[in-house]
Amino acid sequence: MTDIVDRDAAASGTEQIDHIVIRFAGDSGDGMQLTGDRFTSASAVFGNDLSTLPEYPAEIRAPAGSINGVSSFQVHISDHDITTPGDAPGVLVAMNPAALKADLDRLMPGGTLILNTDTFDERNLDKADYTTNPLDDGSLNGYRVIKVPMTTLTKDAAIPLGVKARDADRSKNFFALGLVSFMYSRPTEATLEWIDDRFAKTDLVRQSNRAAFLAGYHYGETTEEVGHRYEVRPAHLPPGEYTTITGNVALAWGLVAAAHQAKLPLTLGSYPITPASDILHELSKHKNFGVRTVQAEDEIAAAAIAVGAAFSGHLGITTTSGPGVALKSEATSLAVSLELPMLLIDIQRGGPSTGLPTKTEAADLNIAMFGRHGEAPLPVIASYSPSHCFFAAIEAARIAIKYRTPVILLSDGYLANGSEPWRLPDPDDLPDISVAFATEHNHTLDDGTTEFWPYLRDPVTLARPWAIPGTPGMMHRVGGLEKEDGSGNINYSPANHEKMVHLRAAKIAGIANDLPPLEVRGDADADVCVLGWGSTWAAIDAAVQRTRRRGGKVAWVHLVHLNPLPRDLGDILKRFRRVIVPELNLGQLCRIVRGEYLVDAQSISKVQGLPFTAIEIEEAIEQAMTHVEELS
Amino acid sequence: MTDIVDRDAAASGTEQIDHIVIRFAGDSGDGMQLTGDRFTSASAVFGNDLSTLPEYPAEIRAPAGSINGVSSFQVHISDHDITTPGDAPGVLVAMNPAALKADLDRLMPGGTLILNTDTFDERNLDKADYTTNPLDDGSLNGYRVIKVPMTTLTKDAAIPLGVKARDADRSKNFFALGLVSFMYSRPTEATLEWIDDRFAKTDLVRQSNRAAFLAGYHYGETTEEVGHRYEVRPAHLPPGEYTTITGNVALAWGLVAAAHQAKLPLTLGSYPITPASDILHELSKHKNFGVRTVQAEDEIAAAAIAVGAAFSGHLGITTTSGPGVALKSEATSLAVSLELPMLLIDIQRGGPSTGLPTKTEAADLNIAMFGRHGEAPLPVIASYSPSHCFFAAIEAARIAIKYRTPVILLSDGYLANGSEPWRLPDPDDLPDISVAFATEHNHTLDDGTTEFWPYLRDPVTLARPWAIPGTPGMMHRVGGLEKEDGSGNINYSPANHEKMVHLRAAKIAGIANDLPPLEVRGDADADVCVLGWGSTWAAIDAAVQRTRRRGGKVAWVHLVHLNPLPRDLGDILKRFRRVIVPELNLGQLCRIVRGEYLVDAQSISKVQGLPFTAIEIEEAIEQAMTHVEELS
Amino acid sequence: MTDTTVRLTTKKDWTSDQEVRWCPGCGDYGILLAVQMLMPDLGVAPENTVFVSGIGCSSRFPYYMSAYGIHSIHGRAPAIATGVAVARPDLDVWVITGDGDALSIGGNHFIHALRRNVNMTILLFNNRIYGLTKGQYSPTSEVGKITKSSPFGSIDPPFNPLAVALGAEASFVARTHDLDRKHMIETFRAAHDHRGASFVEIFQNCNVFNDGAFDDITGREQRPKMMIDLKHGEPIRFGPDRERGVVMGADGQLRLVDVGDVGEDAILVHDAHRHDPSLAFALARLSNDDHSPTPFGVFRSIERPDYGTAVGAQLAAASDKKGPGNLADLLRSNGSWTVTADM
Amino acid sequence: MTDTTVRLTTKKDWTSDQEVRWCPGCGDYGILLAVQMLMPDLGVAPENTVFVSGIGCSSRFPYYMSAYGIHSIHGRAPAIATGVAVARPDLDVWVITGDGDALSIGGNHFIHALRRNVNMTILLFNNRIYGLTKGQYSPTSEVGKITKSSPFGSIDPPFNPLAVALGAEASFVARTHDLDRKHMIETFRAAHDHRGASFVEIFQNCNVFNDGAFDDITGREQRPKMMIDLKHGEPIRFGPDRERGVVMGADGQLRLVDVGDVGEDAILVHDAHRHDPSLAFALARLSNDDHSPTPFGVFRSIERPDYGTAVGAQLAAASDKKGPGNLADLLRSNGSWTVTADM
Ligand SMILES: Cc1ncc(C[n+]2csc(CCOP(=O)(O)OP(=O)(O)O)c2C)c(N)n1
Ligand SMILES: Cc1ncc(C[n+]2csc(CCOP(=O)(O)OP(=O)(O)O)c2C)c(N)n1
Ligand code: SF4
Ligand code: SF4
Ligand SMILES: [Mg+2]
Ligand SMILES: [Mg+2]
Repeated sequence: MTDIVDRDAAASGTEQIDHIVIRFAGDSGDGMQLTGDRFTSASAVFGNDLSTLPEYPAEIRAPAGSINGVSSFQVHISDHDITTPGDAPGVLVAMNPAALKADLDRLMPGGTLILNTDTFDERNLDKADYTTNPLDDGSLNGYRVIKVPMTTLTKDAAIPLGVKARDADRSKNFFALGLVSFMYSRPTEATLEWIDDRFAKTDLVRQSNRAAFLAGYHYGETTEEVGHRYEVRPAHLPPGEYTTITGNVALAWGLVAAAHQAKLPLTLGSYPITPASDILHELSKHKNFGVRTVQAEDEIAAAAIAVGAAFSGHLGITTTSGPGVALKSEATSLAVSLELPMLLIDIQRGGPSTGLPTKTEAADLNIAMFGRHGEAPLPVIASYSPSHCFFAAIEAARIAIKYRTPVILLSDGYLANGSEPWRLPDPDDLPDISVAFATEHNHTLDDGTTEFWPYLRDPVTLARPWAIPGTPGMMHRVGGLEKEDGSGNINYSPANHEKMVHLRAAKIAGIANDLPPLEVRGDADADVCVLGWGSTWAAIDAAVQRTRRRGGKVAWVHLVHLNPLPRDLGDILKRFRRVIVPELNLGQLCRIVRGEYLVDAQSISKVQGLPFTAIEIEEAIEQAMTHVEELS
Repeated sequence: MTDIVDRDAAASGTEQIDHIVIRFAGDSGDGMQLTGDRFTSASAVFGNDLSTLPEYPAEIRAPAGSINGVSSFQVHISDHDITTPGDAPGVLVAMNPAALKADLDRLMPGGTLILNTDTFDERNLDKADYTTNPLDDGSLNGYRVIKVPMTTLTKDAAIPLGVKARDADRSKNFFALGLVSFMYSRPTEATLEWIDDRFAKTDLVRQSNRAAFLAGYHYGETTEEVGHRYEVRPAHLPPGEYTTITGNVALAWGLVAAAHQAKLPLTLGSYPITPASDILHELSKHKNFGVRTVQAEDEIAAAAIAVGAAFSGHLGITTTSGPGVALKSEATSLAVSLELPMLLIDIQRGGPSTGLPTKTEAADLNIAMFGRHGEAPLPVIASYSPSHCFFAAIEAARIAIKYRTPVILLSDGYLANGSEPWRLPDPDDLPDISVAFATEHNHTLDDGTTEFWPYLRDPVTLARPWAIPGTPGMMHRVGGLEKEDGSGNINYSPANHEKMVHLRAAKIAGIANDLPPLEVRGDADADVCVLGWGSTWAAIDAAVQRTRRRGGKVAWVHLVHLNPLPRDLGDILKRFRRVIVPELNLGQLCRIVRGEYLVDAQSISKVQGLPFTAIEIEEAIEQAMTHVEELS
Repeated sequence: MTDTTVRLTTKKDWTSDQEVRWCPGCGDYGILLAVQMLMPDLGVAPENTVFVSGIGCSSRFPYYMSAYGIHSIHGRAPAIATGVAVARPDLDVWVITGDGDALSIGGNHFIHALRRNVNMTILLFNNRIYGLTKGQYSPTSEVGKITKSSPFGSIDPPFNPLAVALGAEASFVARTHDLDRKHMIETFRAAHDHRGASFVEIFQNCNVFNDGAFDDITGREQRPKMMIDLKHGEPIRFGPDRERGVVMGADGQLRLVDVGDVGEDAILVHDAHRHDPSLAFALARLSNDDHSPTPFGVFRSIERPDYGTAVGAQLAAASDKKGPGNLADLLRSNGSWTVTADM
Repeated sequence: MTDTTVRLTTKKDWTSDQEVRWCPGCGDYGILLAVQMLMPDLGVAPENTVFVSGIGCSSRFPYYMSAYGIHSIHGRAPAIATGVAVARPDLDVWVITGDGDALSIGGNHFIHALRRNVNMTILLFNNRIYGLTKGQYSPTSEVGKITKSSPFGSIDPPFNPLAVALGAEASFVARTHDLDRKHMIETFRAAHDHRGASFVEIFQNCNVFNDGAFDDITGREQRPKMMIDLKHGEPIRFGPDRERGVVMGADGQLRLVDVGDVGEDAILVHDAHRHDPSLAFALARLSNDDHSPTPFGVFRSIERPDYGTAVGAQLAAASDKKGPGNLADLLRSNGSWTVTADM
C-alpha cells in the first residue's frame, strides 16, 4: 500500500486540468496493453478516478504493422468521479503508421498526437495503406503533433547496458510510457518498482525497460517538444482502501466470496472462450479457497458438471460467452426441472455465431430469457460496472441458492476487460447467503411411516428441499421428466403438469418480492426517463450528469434484475412521458418492457462492438426531450 | 380406391346421428392404436369427416394392466366438416379395468360403455386400484353399459381354426372393432381386405383376426345387448380424391414436394426423438425421390449436416423436438451468419427438459424466436392441422430458399400423430419455388478484373447469391465471423458490424412484404377477436362456429407466419375491443404481440400436454364478450 | 466416507418403491437384479451412492435403486457424474447408459470421462438398438440392419465399444452379459473396486426391437465354444474342453488355434494389468461380430490417479502452501492504496 | 467430376488473395505451403474442392486456399463436412482442425465421421495447446503442463489421437510433422487418394504458447534416432544406420530392439492394409510421450465402402426398383378414396 504523497505537485509550470483521455495505440507486438495498464495503475495510485477501454484484434497476431494488427488501450483519468473511458481522446500515442491510421479519427479536434517517427518508413506506411507520409503531407495540421524517434532513443538508452539491438527495440513502449508519465505528472516510483519485480528474472530486460522509461521521462523534461506539462489532481474519492479491478477479476472474486458467504464449496465447469476465459484462469488460481475448476471437453459438459456439483451440495458454476451460451441451454433446462441452484455466467460478445469474439455487445438478453425449450423460466441478472461484477456474482448466488434455481448472470466484454478503482468492501459486511440442507423426512404416510419428498416446497419461496448425497435416509431420485408435485415421482397427468408449470413460473416470479425498491436517479419529475441495464450504466451516468449540469431534467432507472422484473418498474415507467432504452443490441429489453407494461418505450440501439459514448446517450436524451415538447 | 356406395344405408332400424366420438382404451399390449386406426380408415372410406387423437404412455411398456400402461385412441366421426377429435366421447370401449379407471371421467354423462368383462378379475382390478368391482358396485349407473366377454368370445371364434389360446387372445381388439363397426354401421369389406393383406404373411393370425372381427360384428347383430344401431351419414366433403393423413406424414411428404418444386435434392440430418422420429422414418423410405437421410450422432451434427448440405446446393433439413431444439441453436446461428437456406423442424412436445415426450405442447415459440445468442433473426412459421403440415413445409422451404435463411417450422405432437381426411392436391398446382444458383462474377475491381462477392445482395430480397461447389470461378469462403458486406471478407469494423446486423434483420423483416393479407374469419365487426397459431386451429374453429351458431359475434385470425408477423396484423388487432390468444403455453405469442403493437391482448393458457377442447375456447370467448359488455 | 458405510445392507435396502417399467422379458431386469444383489456385498451405504443415467430404457435404472440418483439428459450422464465425482470424491458414483446414450449423442463425454479417469463405474447396456424411441439402429447395430430409420438396411459400420474405450485411455475395461448373473456380479464388483473410471459393456437383449441379437454367443449351448473367459495371468483358452486357445503371431496378429497344435506354452497369457493397452485392444477386436468366439471378463485394469482425487490433492497442496483462503487478502492481492480523508 | 478436374493447376491457382494471419514462425505456415504445393499434383480442380474447418488458429486455413471453404463452428467441421460429402460425393472434402477443435469439443463428430468412413481428408494440427484462446492446455497436452487454466499443472492425461481414431474404426490413419514438407506432401497425397475418411495427425509447433513441444523427436539431430518411418510391407527399422527395429513378442507386447541382437527376420513387417486395426494401434502406442522413438507415416490404410457412396447407391437402387419418385403416386400411397359430387 502506497500512501498518496503528491511527489510532482512541487514541480512548477504544470497546468491543472480536471481530466484527460489518453489512447495508447500500436502494433499487437508493441505491448500497448501493458503500457496502458501501467499508466492506469500509476494514476490510480496517484488518486485519480479512472476508467479504461482495452481493444485488441481477434487474430492471435495479425500481420505486424497492419491495421488489423493494431492494439490500443484508452484510459480516462480525472479529478472527479467518472465512469466512462471517455469519448474522444485528447491524446493519441501512435507507435506506428497503422495505429495512426486506425485511431486518428477518434482524436478530438486539436488534440495531441505523440508519434514514433522511426516507424514512418515506406514499408510501414505501405502496410497502413498510406500513399503519402502523414508526417509531412499536412494531413495532421489540425493537431498538436509531437514527433519522437522513440526506437532510436530507446536503443541509445538500452544498448550501452549490453542489450541486443533487437531486444532494445522491445522496450520502446516504456519510452512512450515515460514520456507520457512526464507530460501528465505521474509519479515514477511505482512504475519503476513494478518494472523491477515484473522483470526480476531477466535482468537485462529489466534494465532495458527501466532505461527506456527514464529516457522517455527525461526526454519530456529536457526537450522543447513537449512544452509545459499537465496535471490531473487526485480525485476526491471517498476515503478507504482501493484497488484497480477489471470486471472478470471482480466477477471471479465475487464467486469466491459468494461460496464463502454461502458456506459451500465452489465447483466451476468451464470451456475456454473469449472474453470469459479469464474467469476460469482467475478461479483456477484460488484452490486454497476450496475452489475446484474443471476445464471441460465442451460447454455442454461444463454446464453438466455444474449440475452434478449442485446435486452434490456445491455451488455449481459455469462460465461462457457467444456460442457457448447456446450450448448450455439443454443442461440449464435440466437444472430448471431438477430445481437445483446453478450459476450460468455469460460474458457477452458480438454475435451471431462466432461473430466478433473480442468485441462487446449485449445481445444475449433474449437467449437468457427465452432460450430454452418448453416453459423453463429462470432469474436473469446483469452487472453494470467492473466492480459491480463482484456484487452481482454474490446476488446471483444468493437467488440461486435460496430459490434452488439456475440463474443467468450477464456481463459483457467491455466490463470484463475494463477497469476502475474499487474501494474494497469489508468482507464482514457481505451478506450471509448460506442455506440449510434437508436432513429430515418431510412427509408421513397413512401408515405413519415417514419419507423424504424432494418436491415438497417451502410455502414462501416455493423452493424444494436440497438434500445432498451422504445424508442417511434422504436418498431420492430426480430427473428431467415431469414429476409429481411433492413426491417428485414421474407423473404425466395433465393436471399435475399444468400445476408444475405454474409452480415453476410462480417460484421465479415470486423473487420480485425479494428485491429492493428501484432507485430512480436524476429528476423524478422529469418527462424523460432512461431505462438502462448492464454496461450502458457508465455512459448513461455521464450523459445524465451532463444533461442535468446543462439544466436539463432527466430520470434514470438502471436494472440489475431482468427476470423477474422489479415489481415497481411498471408504475415508475408509466410516470414518464417518454422512456428510452439504450442497449447494445436491437432493443431486446425494450421489447420486453413494452410487452410487460404496454409502455411505449423507445429503443436506442448501438451494435458496433463498442460501448455507448456519453455523447450518444446525451443526444438521445435531447431528442426525447424535444419529442416531448413537440407533443405538448 | 373404393367408391362410396353406402352399403349399410339399406339396413333399417338404424338411427341417424350427425356425429359421434368414440374412444378405444386398453392396455398398451391390446393394440388399441391399430383398432382406432382401422375404425378411422373405415369411416374415412365411408365418407365421414373425422379427426383423431391417439394417446399412449411414454414407457415402452408400462406394467400390463396398470393405469400407466393404458393406451387409447379417440376418433370423432361426423357428417359435417369438423376439426377436433371431440371433447367428451359418447362411447368408451374399455378393454380392461385400468382403461375404465383412466378414461371414465372423460365419457359424457349417459354415454355408452363397452367393457370386456373377462378382464374384470381380481388381479386386474387390483392393478387398476379398484377396491370393488365397477361391473356390480353401481358406480357405472350413470351410463349405458354394454358388457361383453370379448376374450372368451374371441377365443371361441379363433381356437377352432387351430389358433393357440394365447394367440387367440391377441385378436380381441378385432372383436371390439367388429362390434363397434356394427353398432355404427361401418362397412366391413375395407377392414377385411386390410386384415387379409396386413397379415398375409402369417395366415393363422390373419384368420384369427378375421374371425374375431366377424364374431364381434355378428355379436352386435345377434345379441340384445347392443340395441339398435346408429349411423353417421357421410359428410358432404367437397368432391375429390381423399386420403387419411397424419401431420408427420404430411410434413414429410411436404418436404419431398418442396424439394421437387425447388428442383433441389433433399438431405435430412436427424437424430431420433419423439414425436419427430416419424418424419425421419417416412423420409428414409423415399430414396427414389433422391431423398438422402442421415441418422446423425446427435442433434448438433444433424443440424450441421443440414448446413453442409445447404452449402453444397441441397435443401438441407433437420427435424427434432424438445431438448433437440436447444441443441440446434449453435448451428442454426451459423446458418444465419452464412445466410444459407435450411429448415429446422420442431415437433413440439411437453417441456422443460425431457418433460413429457409423448404429450403435446406449443411452448417452443420463444426459443424459436429468441433462442440464439447475439442478434440472429430468422423466419418462424407454424402448421395448424395435420394436412396443413404438407403446405407449411413447402412455404417454409420457399422462404428459406428465396431469402437464403434458416427457417424454423413449428408443428406439435398433436398434429404429428393426429389424422384427418385430406383432399389430395394436384401436384401441378404446387408453387414453383426453384432458385438459380450464382454462376457469374458479380463484382469488378478497379483494374477491370472481375470476381465473385458472396455477400453482394439482391436489392429486393437482400438475399446473397448462392454459388455451389463444382461451379468454376466461383470459389469462395464463408464463416461465422462477422464479414464485410459485399465481399464477405472477415471484418470487425464497428460501422460494418452495425450495417450487417441491420441488413440481416431487414432481410427477415422484409419477408412480410411477401406474405398474403391475413384472413379475418368470423365476424369482422365483432368486439372480440381470437388470435391463434398452430394446432389450436381445430378447437378455435369449432368454438367460433358454435359461438356464431348461438348468435354470438366473434372474429378469428390464425397466424401461420410468426416471424416476421404479417404487416396487417397490428391494424387488424387494434380494430377489436378484446383480443384473446389461446396457446398451449404460458402466453408466448401473446407477449410478443403486446410488445409489438401495444395491444392489450389476453393470454388463454393451457399446459396439460393436451390440445384445447372446443368448449374451453368457447368459454374463453364468452368471458371476453361479457368483459367487453361490462366495459360498455 | 461416513461410518454408516460399514453398516450391513440387504438387497431390500437397495430396492426403491418404484414399480419397474421395462417390457416383460427385457434383459434390463436381470442386470438390475444383479446390481441389487451385489450392493450389500460392497460394504457401501446407499446414502453414499449415486446412480447417474442419461435417457433410454436402460437409463430408467436409477429410479429402481434406493440410493441417490439423477435421471439426467440424453448422453450427458458421464459429464454430470464428473461433476458429482469431482465435487465429492467420497461418493460411489455409477453411470447407467445405453449404446445410443453413451456412444451416439454421449460419445464425447464418454471418452473424456475415461481419459480423465474420473472415479465412476460405467455400465453400458448394449442392446444394439434404440429401445426407448422404438427401434432405430444404434452405433452398435450391424451393417445392413433394417429398422424404422434404415428401411433399406443401415450403412453405418458399428463401433466396438471396448475398442472405443481403449482408444480413449480407459483404465478399466470389461464385458459381461445379461444372462449370467454370477458373471455380471463378479464383473461389476471388479469394476466398482477399481479406483478411477471403470467401463463395463453388458450384452443386453431387447426382446421387443432386437430380440436374440447375442444368441449365437450367449445362447446356453453356444457359450462353451463362443465365449472366451479372460482371467489375468492365465492362458487364454476356451471350448467345451478348453481345447482352443489364442496366440499372438510375430506379425502382430492374434489367432485362434487348437491348443493341441501349438502346445500349451504357446498360448497367450492374459495380462490385464499391462500399462500398454494394445493387448487389451487386440483382444477386444478378436471378434467384431456376434457370431464368432468373443472374449468376456476384464480386458484391462491398471492403476492410475483418479481425477477427483487429483483435484482434491491440488486443493490440499494449495492450502498447505498458502494457508486457507482469506477474502480480505484476496481483495488486496493485486495491490491496493489508501485514500485518506484529509485530501 | 467435371472435366475441369483434369485441367492442370499451379500453386497460385490454390492461393487465395487473403493475407495469412498466423504468428510469425508458426508451424501452420509450413503446412499451408505443403498443401498448396500438393494440390496441383492431385489433378483436381479448385471448384470441386471444399475445405471445412472449425475454430482455432489452424481453422483459419480455408481462407488461404482458393477453393470452396467453410470456416464453421468450433468442433463441428467433421459433421458439416459429412453434410457436404453425403450431398455431393463428387467433391473433394478436406477438414482442417486442431487438437482442441477435433478432440475436445469436436470429439463426438470426429469419431463418428471416422466410423461412418465419410469421404473426407482430416488434417489435425496438433500443437498440444489451445492457440487461438491464448494458451490453455488441450486434450493432447502432457500431464503437469502449466497454463493459464492449469496454474498448478494439468491433471488430465492426454489422448493419443491415433489411438482414438483407431478405436473409432478409422480406415486411414497417418502421422507427419510441420518441419518435413516432403513427408507432409507424401502423407497428404496418400490420405487424399484414400476413399473414405482419412485421418492425418500433424505435429505442429505453436511457437507462442507451446514452443518446441516436439523438438526431442523432430529436431534435426534427433530425427534419425527418434523418428520411425513406417512403410507398408517393410520391416520396421530406424536409427542412424537403421540398426534399431521393432519386434512383437509372443506376449503381445511390441519392443524396440537392436536388429543385430534379434536378426533381421525377427523384425516386424509393417502391414498397413491389415483389416484388424490392432497392429496399427500397437504401433500408435509404441510411444506415448514426445521423448522416445515415435512412428511416422501411414499406420493404417484399408478399403471399405465410403458413406457418401453407400448413400448414393441406396438412392440408385431405390430408383431402379421403384422408378424415380412421382408426387401424385406418393400422395396416394397410403390408400385413397373418391368423394363424388352427387352426394
Ligand atoms: C437430446 C435428446 N435427443 C434425443 C432423445 C430421444 N432419445 C431418448 S433415448 C434415445 C436412444 C435410446 O437408445 P439407447 O441409448 O441405446 O438406450 P435403450 O433405450 O436402448 O436402453 C433417444 C434417441 C432425447 N431424449 N434427448
Ligand atoms: C462453442 C465454442 N466454444 C469455445 C470457443 C473458443 N475457442 C475457439 S478455438 C478454441 C480452441 C483452439 O485450440 P485448437 O483447436 O487446438 O486450435 P489451435 O488454435 O491450437 O490451432 C476455443 C476454446 C469457440 N469459438 N466456440
Ligand atoms: S424396448 Fe427393449 S430395451 Fe426397452 S424395455 Fe423393452 S425390451 Fe427392454
Ligand atoms: S498462437 Fe500458436 S498456433 Fe496460433 S498462430 Fe500463433 S503460433 Fe500459430
Ligand atoms: Mg440401446
Ligand atoms: Mg491446438
